[in-house]
This record gives sequence, structure tokens and C-alpha cells, in this order.
Amino acid sequence: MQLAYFPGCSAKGSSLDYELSTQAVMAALGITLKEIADWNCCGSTPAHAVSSLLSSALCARNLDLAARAGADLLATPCPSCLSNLKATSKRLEDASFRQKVNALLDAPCAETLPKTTSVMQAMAELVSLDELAQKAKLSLKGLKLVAYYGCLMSRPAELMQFEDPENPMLMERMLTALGAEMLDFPLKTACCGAAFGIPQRPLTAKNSGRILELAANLGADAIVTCCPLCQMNLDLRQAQAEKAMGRRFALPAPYYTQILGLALGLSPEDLGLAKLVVPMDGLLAKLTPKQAPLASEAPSSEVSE
Amino acid sequence: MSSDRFLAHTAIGDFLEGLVQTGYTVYCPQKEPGVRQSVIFAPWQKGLPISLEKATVAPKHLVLPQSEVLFRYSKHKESAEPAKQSLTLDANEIFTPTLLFASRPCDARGFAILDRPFLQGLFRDPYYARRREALCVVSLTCPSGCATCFCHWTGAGPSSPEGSDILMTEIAEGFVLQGITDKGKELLLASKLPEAGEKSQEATKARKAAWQSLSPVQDLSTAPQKLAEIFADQAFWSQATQACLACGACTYLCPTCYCFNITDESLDGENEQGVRLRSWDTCMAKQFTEEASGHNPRPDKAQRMRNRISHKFSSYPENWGSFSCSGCGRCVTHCPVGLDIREIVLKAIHAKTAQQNEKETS
Amino acid sequence: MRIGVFICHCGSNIAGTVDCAQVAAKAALFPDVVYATDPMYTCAEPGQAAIEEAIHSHKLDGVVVASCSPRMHEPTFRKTVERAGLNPYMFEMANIREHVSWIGRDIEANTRKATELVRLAVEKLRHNRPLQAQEFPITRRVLIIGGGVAGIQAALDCADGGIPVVLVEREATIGGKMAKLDKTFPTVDCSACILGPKMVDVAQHPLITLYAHAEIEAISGYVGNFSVSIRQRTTYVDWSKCTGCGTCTEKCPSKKSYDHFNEGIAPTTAITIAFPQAIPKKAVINKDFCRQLNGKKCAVCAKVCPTGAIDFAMEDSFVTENVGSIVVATGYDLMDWTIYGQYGHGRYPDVITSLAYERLMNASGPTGGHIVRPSDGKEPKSVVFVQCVGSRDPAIGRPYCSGFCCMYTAKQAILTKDHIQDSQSYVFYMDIRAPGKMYDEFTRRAQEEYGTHYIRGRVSQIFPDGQGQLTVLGMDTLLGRPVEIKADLVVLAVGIEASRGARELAEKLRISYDAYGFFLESHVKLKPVETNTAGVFLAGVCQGAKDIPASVAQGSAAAAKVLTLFARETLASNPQIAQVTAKRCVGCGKCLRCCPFGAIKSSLVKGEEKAEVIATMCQGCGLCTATCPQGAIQLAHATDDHILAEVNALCRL
Amino acid sequence: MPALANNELRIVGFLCNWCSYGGADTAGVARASQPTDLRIIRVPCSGRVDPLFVLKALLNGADGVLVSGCHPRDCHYGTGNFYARRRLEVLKRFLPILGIDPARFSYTWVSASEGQRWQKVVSRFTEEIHALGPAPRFEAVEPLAKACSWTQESKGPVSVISPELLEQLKKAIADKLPELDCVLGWQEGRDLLHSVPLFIRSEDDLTKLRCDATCHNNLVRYLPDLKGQKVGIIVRSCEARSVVQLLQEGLISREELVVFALPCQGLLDLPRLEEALGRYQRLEDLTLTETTLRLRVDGQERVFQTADFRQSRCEQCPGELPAIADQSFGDFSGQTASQTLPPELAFLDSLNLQERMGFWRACMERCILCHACRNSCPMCVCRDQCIAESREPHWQSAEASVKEKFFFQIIHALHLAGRCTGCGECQANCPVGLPIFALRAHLNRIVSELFDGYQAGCDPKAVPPLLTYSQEEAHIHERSWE
Repeated sequence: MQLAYFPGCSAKGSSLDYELSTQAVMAALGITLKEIADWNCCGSTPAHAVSSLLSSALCARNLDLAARAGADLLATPCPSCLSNLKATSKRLEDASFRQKVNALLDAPCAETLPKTTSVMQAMAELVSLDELAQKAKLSLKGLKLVAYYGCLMSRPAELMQFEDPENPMLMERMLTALGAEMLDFPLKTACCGAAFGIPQRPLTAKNSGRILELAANLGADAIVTCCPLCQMNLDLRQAQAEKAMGRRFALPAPYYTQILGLALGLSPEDLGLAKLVVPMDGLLAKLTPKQAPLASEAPSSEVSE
Repeated sequence: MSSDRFLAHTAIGDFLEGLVQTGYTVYCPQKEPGVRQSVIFAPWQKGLPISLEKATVAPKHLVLPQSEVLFRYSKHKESAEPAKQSLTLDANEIFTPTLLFASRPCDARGFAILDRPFLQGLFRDPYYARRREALCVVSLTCPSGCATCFCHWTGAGPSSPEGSDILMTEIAEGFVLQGITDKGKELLLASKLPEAGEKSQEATKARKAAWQSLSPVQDLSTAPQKLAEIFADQAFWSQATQACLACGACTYLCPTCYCFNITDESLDGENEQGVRLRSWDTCMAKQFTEEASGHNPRPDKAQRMRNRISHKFSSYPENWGSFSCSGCGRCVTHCPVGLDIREIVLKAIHAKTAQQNEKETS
Repeated sequence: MRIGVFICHCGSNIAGTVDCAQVAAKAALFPDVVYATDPMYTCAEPGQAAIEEAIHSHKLDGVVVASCSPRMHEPTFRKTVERAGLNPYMFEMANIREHVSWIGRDIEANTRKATELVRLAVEKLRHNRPLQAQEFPITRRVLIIGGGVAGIQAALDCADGGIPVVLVEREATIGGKMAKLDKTFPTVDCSACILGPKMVDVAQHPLITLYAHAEIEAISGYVGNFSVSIRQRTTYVDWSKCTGCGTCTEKCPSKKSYDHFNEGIAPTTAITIAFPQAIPKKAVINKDFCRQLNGKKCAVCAKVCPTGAIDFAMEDSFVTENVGSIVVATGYDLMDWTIYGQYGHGRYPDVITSLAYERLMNASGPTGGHIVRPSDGKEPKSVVFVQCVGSRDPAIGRPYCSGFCCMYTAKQAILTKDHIQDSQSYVFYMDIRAPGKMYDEFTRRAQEEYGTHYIRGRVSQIFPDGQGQLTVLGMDTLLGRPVEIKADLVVLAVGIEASRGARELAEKLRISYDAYGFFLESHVKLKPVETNTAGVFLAGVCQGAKDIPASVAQGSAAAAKVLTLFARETLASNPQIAQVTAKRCVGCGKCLRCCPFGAIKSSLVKGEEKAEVIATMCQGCGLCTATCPQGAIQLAHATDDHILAEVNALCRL
Repeated sequence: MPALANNELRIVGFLCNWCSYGGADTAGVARASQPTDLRIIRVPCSGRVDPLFVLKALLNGADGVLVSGCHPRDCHYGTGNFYARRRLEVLKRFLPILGIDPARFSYTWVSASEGQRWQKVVSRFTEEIHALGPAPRFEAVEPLAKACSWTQESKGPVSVISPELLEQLKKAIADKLPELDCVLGWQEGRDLLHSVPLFIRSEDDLTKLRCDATCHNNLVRYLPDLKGQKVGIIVRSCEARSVVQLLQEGLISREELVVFALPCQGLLDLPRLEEALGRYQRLEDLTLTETTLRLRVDGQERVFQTADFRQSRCEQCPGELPAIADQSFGDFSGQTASQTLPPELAFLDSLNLQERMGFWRACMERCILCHACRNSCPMCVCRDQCIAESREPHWQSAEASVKEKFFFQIIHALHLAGRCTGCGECQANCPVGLPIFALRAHLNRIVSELFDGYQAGCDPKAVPPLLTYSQEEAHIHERSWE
């Protein structure tokens, strides 16, 4: 299986561990990520704050590259990138807007552009929960986790088409399949404070703090993330959040791909676990080898492998 | 000096164009493609192709349009005094000189048949008269008979001049045009066409050949009397018309049917106004004789068919001394259910009258 | 014909953007118009008198009035011309206000349009013929659908006025929403204490027939003579035997049934009597929870019933009632607030609806009037009330205000303090809507006397904090900053919507409903109780949000309409019905097939099958006329010729 | 009255009294400003709107027509708008074949409470009509006559009935004849090529019976007039469908009817054959096989390929004989459904709107209003009461203008919507060869699209689709102005 892939800028910098774990997990699941050649910035926050047209043109170029590479579906791990890609696709439906964008590009954008999706949804589409469970080497049994999607993955709902915008359950389904106990987490789509971590640190600290506090109160072993910026706020800035809330959390905030990777038996190095600021040692210790399935349940595919 | 003129095949366009230049509206047979090819008399313009085939619809609309405005009426009043109004009538008086080119003798004979009631009866119809006066008929001798026509039964033939102003007969390279009426002769004399000279004899030969091609003639002379005798024979007429659909194809295609209806049609405008129309009507329709009370003296198609046939072969001859049928055969050709007027008339001639029947049974 | 035309100025309503004098001058030139004028107010007494006078002095035999919508004043002017001796149907209206002067500012275009609409009316009138109404007898009984407070009021007023009443209630008891309430605003008097006696009156009134646990299956007929089929939904209890003793409810072993009456705040038994004051006080088995009806051996109720009333084989039955008029009082339901993910989609037990809160406070409720949290039974000390949950929210397609939530929230805040002295209530609100008598004072009391903390702003999220409380995040728009409140209990003032099944019922009644399912009154201001279907009236919230006094008032108003209708022995039929020209009819029966009312029958005329219209059944829709290919059946005053005249008047100019 | 100022167009609205007229009132009360072009005609119900009113307006100069009623399920009269929806949708799809832009007509639903929606509807529709500009006038459009030509695509066989089969049929009829008033069949007409209806009342009549591909008359046309008599009729697939349709409409009685069914592969198109023959006096020695027609014309042997002269009606034949026959003769297995478009319809399809209108304009100049099309139609059951000629209702002026003639053709066609069994008699009998079957074939196509492949006359138990409704229409997507 092949999947056209748009990593996004943070994949090559701040969220290298997301990138590593995504690549590793997808490979383990038999999916080859085909990174589109010569991609550029998605036109995210800083760009579209200045010019939404230029921002869309940046995205259009990426979509065009993917289209020319023959992709009909393009996946990205980053919710923000996805949001921009989707918004641009939508805006390009308007002929006059497309004209303006084309004027900014070297060559007119391809007529038919690939659909876009999150790596998470693509994964769920390509690999069933049963298959996922079969491929797992370790069990997450005994882990209490909360899934945190951030505010962008599912909103705006019409655009993102990501589950119930207020209560997405995709990570819960995946991780439950691997044995984890997923706690109901009401703040799973709350705002972490996002890029305000720089201009308005207290705001982000408060927002992230509230999220971490609830997770801690619920007794979670970790808060599982899927957005590079959220992860940064919850992990790198956890100390700031602790200060704001006046208590200590020590709550690991790994990417869901890292947790999946662990269950699939991938090494901590492959998954970039060392990059996490709040260590996952306690959690790693709880992992147990998966019990061999009963003979009758043994799937034939596994035998043939 | 003979007015006979020669019109070469190649010169038809120029001849007609000359007539158009002198102010005639020229009607020619023109082929109309369709699911069934039809030939229609339509105004001719330079460059339009001309067909010399027999037209599908007889040219009677030139003297009796499918519908014509007899007059316009219009009521007028002032805003200040709306209860008081005046009425003005505005009769249609525009009649342009018209030339009918290449009609057939049976078509032309139709005009002669229409002329009698419209021009020679108690009332001279001014609308008809003005149109007829403005019309010049140039007929083309039929080269032969056809499967449905029967002009020779009705007292005419493929080169009968009756109703025509000019008779044209086709010969090798063109046509000989022969003036029949003064109007026709004058037109020919005024034309730039070469004199026919020797060619007139060729034309005479052609006409004779046409007559010789006809099927044997049937004697219809007893028809007026026989039809009068079987007028009340409902069984005869029912039997003869059971397939009839009571449409109007026969009457509207006919060169001699002239029944019409008169209606007022309002036109919308600021004030009240409208037109009085005369439009073709058909005796084959139930409404034709429907009275305001709802009573209808001819409720069945049998009675209506009886009317049509009796009018043509009995009552018209009684009044005017001639059949009101020119034998063009259009009603036979185009009847959806193939009713054949020839067959009905012949059957009538050979039918036993009620008295004869009585005698036989007693 | 001699037609008079009256172009109404309607003060400046029409004359402001239409040159009425010019329209009148043009109209004078139209065919058959012998008189045209432009009065100031045609519908006013002098205006009507002027029409009558003109009919006499100009010997008019037809009148056109160009003014407002015929839906407004056509009946008025028909009476006017009738007073002057004309047949009321020799009258036509041109709507040059709603359709012209009020929707465009271009005087030239408006004047032209008005002139053409007048021409249209004149051309139509020229085809009018005098029509005569027929008198037909009426059934002087009324059907009231819905036994909430509005329906109860309408039933009692009608019955007291001597009209037999058929009252149909979907639930097992009448009383509606009001029966669930603890206290009522602004007096804080006991709801059951004021409603209870009325419910008893219904039960005891000799002229009221009550069908509870029943629904309307089908309705046919027309004003004066409706035939109603009522589905008596099975209760599995023979009510003719049930004494309401309650033994069965005590012994029933299935104790986890959903308690609809108590809004699910506590489970109940499978066989229940809704509440002690229920009317009728009869038991009903909830099929979903009954062990016997779900294939398990039980039948405890049947064993303990002293009168042998339990009947597990019982099925729905049908009754037909003939009535002359119908009052619809079907009330409302709460919208499904669980669509709000930010309030937890219904996952958190301590986020409840205000109606459930009423049951928590109510002494006859499952907690005996003790306010406790559904999750752990503890007394809440911090209660947050959230207003406008599903009201005034265009994002979910509910832009309308539910009307009474502001008031009951104030009441609930007050009662919370009464019940739990050391509690603190918070109210998140958008605006406080308290326009009724003593209402604003009441909400002030909640704030000033009872210390309720009112916060103007919406709640963005409610979630459990993991430590037993709920975190309520919101915005204080007056202070312009976010607020975060820890709550023990959150009460949502959930918006109302039309009662479930309202649309289907409207379709049976052939009345209209708006985009939200509320029934449409005939005129927003002048006919708030009538519907567009003659003989069908509205009462209560089914027509739109209103509180108890307004519902009661509309119930009485509907009853007054019924009594007015029944003040006569007979009704005049609408003579604008279909007529057959037998001569043109070929007896193909296409009209019979299409007629929505079965008002056309086939009959033999001179041995031939012809259509015949049953005058009293025809409602004048004209479907038959549009169906008949030969134009043999023509709807009077909307004949082909009428409409053709109008089309021609517009198109051939 | 002055013509509309040049910036206004002629837009006619038909609004039901209860919902949409009220909605327009609501919009007015709310002072919701609207373009001034629209003129409203108040009707009791959208079901009252005969599609012919819309066409009358469009032909007489309206630039746009809008019909608005209560929302489906919300009809004041219960079901009126359900019927309207079907009829108006058929109308909308019918317009293009006449050369009228379907965008000039729209129908929608506006309730009495939806003032805003009404404002939106009026504004949008008026904008759309302005975008189209003034409508072309039928009487003023350039006639497109000479471009009218098409080639017959058909290559199918025509019917030949073997002498043995004919004898079988004659015997069966002879057996039944004593209990019947008459049996309808065909006989030779004025010559070998022309067959005409035969009313068999005696054994002697029976000897004249002929049943081959020259027998084009649809005998079902006579049945309603014979109501009350016991009649036998010989049918092929197309006549059988006409019988079924009349039974559905209750215009004939099954008990009075004995149906003798024959198989059929196709019929000869006599007008085109006549055209190929030219003027002749005598026809002799006709032999007809499925593929060739031989005959001697004025002494000369002529041979034609029957496939070149198959009737266009046979191109849409559903093939199968509806279950209506009392007695069947011969082998019906060769009858298969044909789905080819009739050539006249394919030709019209290939034209743009303007050309289509020009085409019909040219056709109507030839129409003489003889009504042979109508009177030969087995489904034209109004007979003498046709609204094209009545004075009350006064649908048509007696003026023989192209517009009035065209309107007559439209009446005929629309009255056949969902009822036309495709026998093609209308066109076959037109003296001036107007391709009016195309209008019916197009309507049949619309009805089939909208109502799950419905074909008139195939099922005796079916209800003609325009005489019924369904609450949810599977193939009608009402236009909304959301």
C-alpha cells in the first residue's frame, strides 16, 4: 500500500519524533509513505495571517505537486497543515479564486486535485482495528490513557470531516484495540493555547494546564496527542503549565504514533522517544508482551507471514 | 397576335423575379421536407427552389385564407368619463396583387367553383372578390393522371383552363404559356418572354398525351339525383362512414370546400379591442352545426359526411350546374383511414333507393 | 358589465410609493370600467360607504378594490358589496400593498405594476358570475387534541358552554408539562395545586369524553362535519376495571423502567401510574420493560390486581368520533440537547434539563422534593443554570426564543436557595426576557434577594473536573473575560420544539406549520387562534412559545371560536366549488381519481357516465379542473377562462 | 397600457392562496424589497395550475413563469401540490423540445411564514430571467425549414403474417363473430399498398381481412365510440398498449371486448414509401417479406428494402405484448424491445433551443389545423370537446396563426403525457408531414426518466403517473433557493 504524504515543516524540526514514529508505524503496518517531492510550507498561521491568497497559493502548489505525482489522496500528520490543505481545496472550487491563485503559480494548478486526509484517518481506513491488534507485539493492557485531539483536527466540522467534532473517538478505538483503557476525556478538543505560547505565555499555560490537570485528575498514565503544536505545549511547556496550576503533573504527552509503535514492538529509538521532555519510563514499564491468541483465533494471515 | 409565350426551364427564376418586381406576390409550390414530403404554395423569393409537383394543400387560401381579419373593433373612452365610450371599426382592406404559379388545372378549377357562391350569388363577398381580382392563376398541365385523382370524372381534365388565367404546358426545353383570360394574355404580352411560335403545337401534343394517359372515365351524371334520393338512407351513410375519424383533412385540403366560421377574438390592450375573424371550418366537425341551444341537427359523422358529399355532387350542382369537386383526389390521398369519395359517390349511384328496396321485399 | 374600481391609498402605505390617482385614471380606461376612484382608506367605514354609494349611483354590477392582500380584507369587501345588493362574488381584489407598495420604492415601476394588477382583477371580474352559498347542518361537538393546560382550558370552556367535548391525550394522564412542574412563576405557587382541580373537573364533566393514551389516526371531512379516527393505544390494563389502587406498581419486579413522567431522573416500574393526581388515575404497562411482555415469566401485576384488569393480549383499538370543530393543543417537547458536544452529549449525569430539575424539586417526584445530584445523591452546593440551550442558536438552526426559560430559571434559582440555604446559583444568560406582569420584578428578586449570580454570556464547555465536580467554562461578556465555575450540578434551560409528531398531525389536519413544526395561525396578529383550515383552532405552545397564562388565555380563545362557530345550526358552504358541464364531460373519471376530498362521484346523465360534484364536500382546490383534459369541470371563480383572462391580461400587453 | 419599461421583464407567478401567496404577503408586511417585474396570479392551489397556463404565458410573451405552492406534505388540500410537482416537473423537462429555455420556468414551495424565502425566490428568479433576457417570440423567430432533414437509422424488419396464421385468425374470429357486434381489423384500401380499417360484421366481411405491415391504423381509436357494444379487435403490441391505457382510464370495458393478438416486428412507413414511388396510376403484384417489398408500378417492377421504410414509432416499441389478449396467434418471441430514439427526436435533440423553436415555427406554417393528428389518436378521448376548439373555456383563438397552431400541438402533446402509447398515428396521418411524434416521444422519455421507466399501456393495473403521486419522488429534485 502506498500513500502520498505531506509531512509539514514541524516534521523536520520540532516534531521530528512525530515524523519518525509515523514513518515507523506506517512501515510496520505495510504502508509506504510517498513524500511528495519538493513540497513547501503549507501556508499555516504566519502566512495566512498576512495574506490568505498567498497562503492558499502555497497550499495549491503542494496539492498540484501531489496531483502531478498521480496521487488521488494526500495524507498529512499535522492538523494545521491538513486544515490549510482542505481550506485551499475548497476555495479553489471557485473559478475566480483559482484564477488568482494560478496567477501566483509558475503554471496553472491541476484541474483535479487529490483529496486530503489525516494520516490517522488514512491509517484507520487502510488497516482495520482487527489487523492492528493482530500486528501488535506488546499489549497496552493496564495503561490508562486519555486521547487529546486538539482544537484543529475536527474543526471546522464541515471542512475537516473528522468524526464528531466535539467528541472524536478514533484514537480511543485504536488504542482500545491494543488493550489500553481509554478514559472519557471531555477536554479532548479543547484549545491548548497554541501559538500563544510565545506572545501570551500565561494564556497557553492556563489552557494547557487545565487539560493536563483534568487528565491527571482522571488518573491517566499519559495524554496521547496528534498535533505537533499541542504536543509541544503539553510536553515542552508542561513545567509552565504546572506553575500556572500550582501543581505537578509529570504526565507524559506522547504522540499516538509513538504509543502505536510501542505496541507494534518498535524500538524507542525508532520512535524518537528520547525527544519527549516528560519521560515515559513509568509507562514503558507497564507494557506487557501480548498474550498469544488462542489457536482458533489465530488469523491465517499471520501464520503465512 | 397570339399571346402564347415560351418559358425555358432555365428562365423560370427570371420570369418570376420580373413579376415580383412589378409588384406581384408570387406563390410557387415549394417542397418541404418532413416525415412526409409535402409541397406547399408559399411566397417565392429570388433564389428559392421551385417544385413543379402537385401541391399537398390546394391554393384556396389565396382567396379564402385559413383565417382572415374581417375588421378590427376598438372601444375608446376618456378617464374623466369612463361610462361613455365610442366604438370604431376598421375593416381590412389590404389586398396585394398575387400570382399563383404552377398550380394544377384542378386547383384552378377550384377557384371557378368558389367564384359562383362568393361572386355570383345573392351576396357578393367583398373580401373574396378583392382577393380574387388581385389573383392571377398560372396553371400547369398535368402530364398524366395519378392513382387518386379523377378530374375527368367531374367534367374537366389535365389541361382544363377553367379558373386559370394562363395555362402552361411542359415541352422539351421548357413551357408554353397560353393566355386564357384577358388578364393572363395581358400579362404575357407585357412580359419579355419569347413568343412560343411553333412550340404551341408541341404543347397541344403534350396536352393530348396527358388526356390519353387517363384511366377510363366514370359517368357521374346521375349523382345529383341519386344522392337526393338516398338522402334519408341512414344505413347507407353509416356504412359508408364507419371508419371516418371526423377530422377535417379532406375539407381543408380541398380546393372547393369553402365553409367558414366567424368569431370575435378579443385582443388585449389598454382599451377593449378585438378582431372579427373568418376562419376555415369543416362540416366534418360536430361543432359545425351545433346550435347555441346545444341541439345539433347533424350529431353523427354519417350525417356530416352525407352533407359533404351531397353538397359536392348534389346540392351545389343543383344551384350552379356543376359539381363542386374538381377531382384533385387530395381527400382520397390524405384521408387517415382511406375513405374514398369516388367509391362513396359510385356506391350512391348504384345504391338501391328505399322505394326500390321496398318493391323488392314486397 | 359595469365595473367600479377603487384604488386605496391606505394612508401613505400605498400612496407613498404608488401614484394611486394615476392608477385610477388608467383603470377608468379598462374594459367595462365605468367608475374609478382612489379613496384614502377604502376599508374604513366611510370608504365602504363610498363603495355602496357608487354601486347605487353608477349602477355597478361588479367592484374591484385595489388595496391590501385579499387574505386580509376580501371578506370585508364582499360584505360591503353584498350590502349594496350585489352578489358578494361579483368582487375582485388587487393586492397593491403587500405585493407592490411595501416591497419596492420605485414609484414609476410600482404604479405600472399596480395598474397591471388592477387590470388583472378587472379581467378576472369580467368572467365572474354570481355564486350562491348553500346551507348545511353541522355536528356540534368539538375535538380537542392535547390535554395540557391549554387543551384542558379549552375543553372546560367548551363543555361549560354546552358543547360536548372529545379530548384526546397521547400520554396516560392529562396535565401536560404543567403537571410536571413544581412551582410556577412569578407567584411561586404550587403547580399541582392550581392545575389539579381543573384536571378533576375534566374527569367529572358530563360533556367531556376523555381518551388518554390515545392518538389521532386519521381525520376526514371539513368544517362542521369532521370524522376523526382515534387510536386507543394499548395499555395492557383494562381501564374499565382498573381502580388506580397502585398495588401492581408496588409489586412489579421490573424496577428499571425509564420514567418518562419524571424525565428519567430515577427508574420506575414497568407498570406505572404517572403520578398520584393523574387523570385518569389508571395503570399502564411499559411494554419495553415488562418481563411478561418480553417473553419472561412474570405476570405479578395480574396476580395482585384485585379487579383482574391486566390484559397482556390487549391491542390498539380504534374509535371514530364525529365533530364539527377541532382545537389543537399539542404543546411542545424539549429539543434534543445532547447534540451539544460541548455540554457533553449527555454523558455527564449531573448535567440535566430544567424539566428534570422540576421533578427533582417536586415533592411528588422520586426524591420527594430533595434536590440531589443524580450521580451520587449528594446535595449540590453550586448550581449553574445555562440559558438558551437550543434557543436563539442559528448555528443549529434554532433561531427562535423559547419564551419562558428566563422566568422559570429565575424561579428555579430561587427555589434552589429555598431548598439548600448554603447553595450558590449561577445563571449564564444571553438576555433576560421578562416582559410579563410581575416578571421583571421576579428575576430581580432572584438576583437581589436570593443572591443568584447572573453572568451574561454563553457557556463554551462543561466537563467533569475528575474530582467530582463539573467545570463550567464560559464568557462574561459584560466584563469581557472568560469565567470558570466549579459546579455540582448544571441545569440546562433546553429550548422547546414542536411536540413530536406535530408535522404529521398538521398534515392530517391540513393545517400549515412553520420551519420548526409550530402550527401556523391564520393571521399573525388578527387571527392568532384560527388556522387556514376552517373549523380548526390552535391553543397553547403548539402555535409558538408561550407561558401558562398565555396558554390558558389561548385555550379560552379557541373555545370562544368554537362556541361562535356553533352558535348557528348550519353553516354556509363556500360556493367557489367545482362545477361540471355535463355536455363536455366524457366520463373518464380522472377528476374522481385525483380529488383529495372524494367530492366527485360518477352519475348517469341520459345513460352516460358523467362526473358530479358533491357540493358540500368540495373544498375548491381546483385539482380536478387542472386534471380534466376537456375542461368539463370548472372551479367557480378560478375557471380556465378566469385564469386565461389573467394570463392574457399580463402577457398580451 | 404601456409596454414594460425596458429594464423590466414580463414575469408571471402562479401562487397558491394558502401558502405562497401568504408568503408573499408576509414578505410584504416585512417590507422585504423585491424586484418589481413579477406579477402574481392567485390560484387556490398549485394543483390548480394546469401546465398549459404556463405555456400559454410563455408563448404569449412572458419572459419567465414561476409557480409556487405549499411545501410537499403541507398542502392545504392535502395532495394538490403532489400532483403539481409531477405535472410541473414534466412540463419543465418538456419545454426544451419546444425550443423554450427551461430556465424560464420554475416551480418551488414557499410557506405562508416564509417571507424571507419568498423574497429570495423572487429576487433569484428575476435575476435569472434578466440573465436570460427577453424571451424570443415564437411568431418572430426565424423559421428553420430547410435544415430539417434526417436519415432513418432503423434497420429492423417489418411484420409479415403468413397465410396459415391469417387463416387461423379468421377461423377464430368466425367462431366468435356470432356473439359480437363487430370485429375490428384491416382490409385493402384504394390500392395494394394502402390498407384501411375493416369492420367485420359478417363472414363475407371476414374474407377481406388483411393484417400485414401496411396496416397502420390504430383500431383502438374506435373502441370508446363503440362502448355498449360487444366488440372484437385485432391488436399488435402498440394497439394492445392503447387498449390497456383506455382500460386504465375506464373508457372502455374489458367485458365488452375480445382481443385477438398478433405478433409484430414493425410497420411500413407509407408516406415515405409514397414519396419514393412518386406519382403513379397503378399498383400490381405486391409481395412483402420481412426484408423486401416488391411491386409493379405502372407496369415497372420496383423493389424496396423494408428496413429503409420502417415506421419511426417502431423504434421505441417496448416489444412485449401486455397481458391483455384473449386469443394469441403466431410466435411473439421475435418481438424485442427497441430503444433507439425515433429519428425525428434524435434530430431535434441535435438542435439548439433557438433552432428548435425555428424548426417548429416553420412546421406550424404548414399546419392546416385539420386535426387528423388528434382525431386519429386513440388517447384523444375528449373527441368533440377538445379545448383547442371550445369557446368556453376559451383556450385558443380561431386565428390560424403559427402561435395558435403551435399551442394546439402543445395541448395535444401535454394531454398525452404519461398516456401516449406511442402508436405514432398522429404523425403518420399528418397530411403535411409534421414530425409531431417527436413531442410525444420526448414526453415518453421524460415520463420514463421520472417514473422508473414507466411506459404507458404496459400494465393494465398501473395508474397513469400524472394521475397519481408519491409523497417522496425518487427522481424529482425540486429546485430550492436555499
